[in-house]
This record gives sequence, structure tokens and C-alpha cells, in this order.
Amino acid sequence: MSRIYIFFALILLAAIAAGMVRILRGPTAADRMMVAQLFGTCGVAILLLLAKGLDNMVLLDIALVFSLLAALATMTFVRRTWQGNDGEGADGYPS
Amino acid sequence: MDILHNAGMFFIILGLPFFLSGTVGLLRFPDIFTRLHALTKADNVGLGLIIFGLALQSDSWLMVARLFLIWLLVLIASSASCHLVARCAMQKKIQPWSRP
Amino acid sequence: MTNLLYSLGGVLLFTMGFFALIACSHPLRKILAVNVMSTGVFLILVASAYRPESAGNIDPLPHAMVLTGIVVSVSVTALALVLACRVQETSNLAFLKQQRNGSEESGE
Amino acid sequence: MTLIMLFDILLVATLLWLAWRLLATEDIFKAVVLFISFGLLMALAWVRMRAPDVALAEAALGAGLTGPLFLSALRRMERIRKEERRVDTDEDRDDDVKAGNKRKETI
Repeated sequence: MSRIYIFFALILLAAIAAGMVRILRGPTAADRMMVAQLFGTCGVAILLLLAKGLDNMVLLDIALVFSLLAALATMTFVRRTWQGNDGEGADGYPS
Repeated sequence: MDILHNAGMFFIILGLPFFLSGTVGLLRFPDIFTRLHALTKADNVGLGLIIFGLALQSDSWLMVARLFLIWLLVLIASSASCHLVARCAMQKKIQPWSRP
Repeated sequence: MTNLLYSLGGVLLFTMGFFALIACSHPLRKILAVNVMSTGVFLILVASAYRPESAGNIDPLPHAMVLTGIVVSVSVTALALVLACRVQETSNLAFLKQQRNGSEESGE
Repeated sequence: MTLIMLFDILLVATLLWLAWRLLATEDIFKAVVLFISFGLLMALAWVRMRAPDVALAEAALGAGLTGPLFLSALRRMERIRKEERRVDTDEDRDDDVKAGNKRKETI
């Protein structure tokens, strides 16, 4: 019965792998950064399903850390990289 | 017990299309605000459904509390970062997409 | 089998990082390449300790080493980033001075 | 058995593709974002290797700390390069170089 959880985790991993195309294609810098946020949410879901499927409840703590730190990266990006770069390059490219 | 297990499985299966539609929206939508909308809302609803299903299947109340704590943290974090990105995009005068 | 798969992944990661360390010129890219290399080494170490669920407990020594290695690699990365910024700043000034001297000479 | 094998193969393939793209793209910011994603996926790989302690450290340090460090360093280097460009296009070049020297001394 635990195989079905691993199957769901596999589907979510495929969703992550498909979402990575946006990093390569995204026109602005924020589009690329949003994929990291998608990784955070999908990674939490994968970890929860694996915790059920592999019967290892330590993974819930890793999910907690995941959810915190993916948002931290996005916030650092907005505050330090994207905002207030002297108004040059409205698309946010670090050109 | 069996009914709870089946109901939990139903909610988990219900949650998966939200994740898939979030990814499809991220890939297909035309500008940054719509992509942000697809990503944040759809994924959080999907995660909530999966967590609800797993909580129905778990055997102790401590586990349920931990699961909902994770969901609360993800909700706070993703709404805060979504708001930051959208506000910064507005300040940078990125035009929202409109039907041509 | 899982063992072998992840070890192969680690070897390929190390190779890619090493190639990029030699081939690329941007300092940030070099630091990224060193990080990828260290991740490959960690992957090989942990994969060498892996055993399937039925075979009992895992040898914890490689895990402890990898844990220490991750912390050390993060601090080394921070130091390298500061040094890269400093190098660019200094070389920038040197470039400007040289350019100024060059333009004065050509002006004369 | 085969299903978890498929999971492993997809995970390793994604990791390798991510590493290749992050070492081969032109844009350095894109490489940093790919590196953050790489760290998050690496935590999943540690989970699969039955090393949850390493996964915790990787998620906290590898993805959560290294990514912001790279972003800050990237911005600092961009600012330095922008100063160079501004000085480059300026007519009175001597003042800026003097200011740069003074800043170097204060550091």
C-alpha cells in the first residue's frame, strides 16, 4: 500500500522537473526566482508523501525547514537583488 | 479506520491536480502576475488537500498538529514572498498583461 | 543498485564541476563549480554507506563526515565570495588607473 | 521496488541536468537560481540515501544560506561593475578615481 505514496511523489517530482523550464525561459529575474518557490512547495509535498511511503517520520522536520528556507531565498532576492538597483534595467536583469 | 484511510486517499488524489495545474500555469501564463497567482494559490490549495488527507490517515494527534503546523508555515511564507514579489514588480512598473 | 546509481551521479557531478572550474573565467562561476564538485564528493561518500531498509542500520561515520563537510563548504564559500568581490574591486581600480595613464599618454 | 527505482533515476537525471545547465549558462544570475534549486533537490537525494540528518543540514545551509550569500555577492559585484561603467563614460575621470582610492583606504 505504501507504493502508491511513492507514485504520487514521482508525479510531483515530474511536475518540478517540468517547472524548471521556466528558469531557462523566464523573461524577468522574478520569474526565475518563482521557480525556487515552486520547488519549496512541491518539495514539502514530496517529503510528506515520502515520509508516509517510507514510514520515516523524521522527514516532517525536513519539510518544516524546507518551507521556511525557500521563502528566505525569495525574500533575499527581492530585498537585495531586485529592489533598488539604481533604476537601471526595468526587467531586473543583472546585466 | 478503513473509511478514514479511504477518505484520506481521496483527498490526496484530489490534491495532485492542483500541483499539476500550478506547474502548467507557471509554464503557460503570459506575465509575472498571472504566473504568481497560479503558483501561489494552486500549489497551496494542493498542499492543503494533501496535508488534510495525510492527517486523516495519521494515527496520533501529535502528527496531525505537526502536519497543520507545516501547512501554516508554508501559507505564511509563500503569501509573504508572493506579496513582496508582486509589490516590487508594481514598483518597477511592469505592465500587467491584458487581452490584446 | 541504488548505491551504484547515486555513485555514478556523484562522479558525473564532480567531473562537470571540475571541467567548469577549469574552463570558465567568471569568479562566481568558479565558486559554483567548486560547490558542485564538493556535492559530488559528498554524494559518493553517502552512497558508499547506503544499505537498503532490510539490511539494518547504516554506518554513521560517512554521514558525520559529510555533515561536517557541508558546514565547512558553506563557510569556505562565504570566504571565497568576499575574496572574489575584493579581487574585482581591486582589479577594477587597477584597470581604471591603467586606463587613465594610458589615455594621458595617448593624449600627449 | 521498481517504482522507487524510477524515482531515483528521475531524481539523478534532474540533478545532472540542473548541474549541467548551471555550469553552462551565460547569465550568472540564472546559474545562481539553478544552484538554489539544485540544493533543494539535493536534500531530496539525501532523504533517499537514508540520511535525514544530512538532508536537514543541506536544506538549511546548502539552499537556505548559500543562495542568499550568492545573491548578495552578485549584487555587490554588479554595483562595482556599474561604477566602472559610470566612471568610464564620465569626462572628469580623476575625481572618481580619487573617490575610489579613498574608499579603498577606508576598507
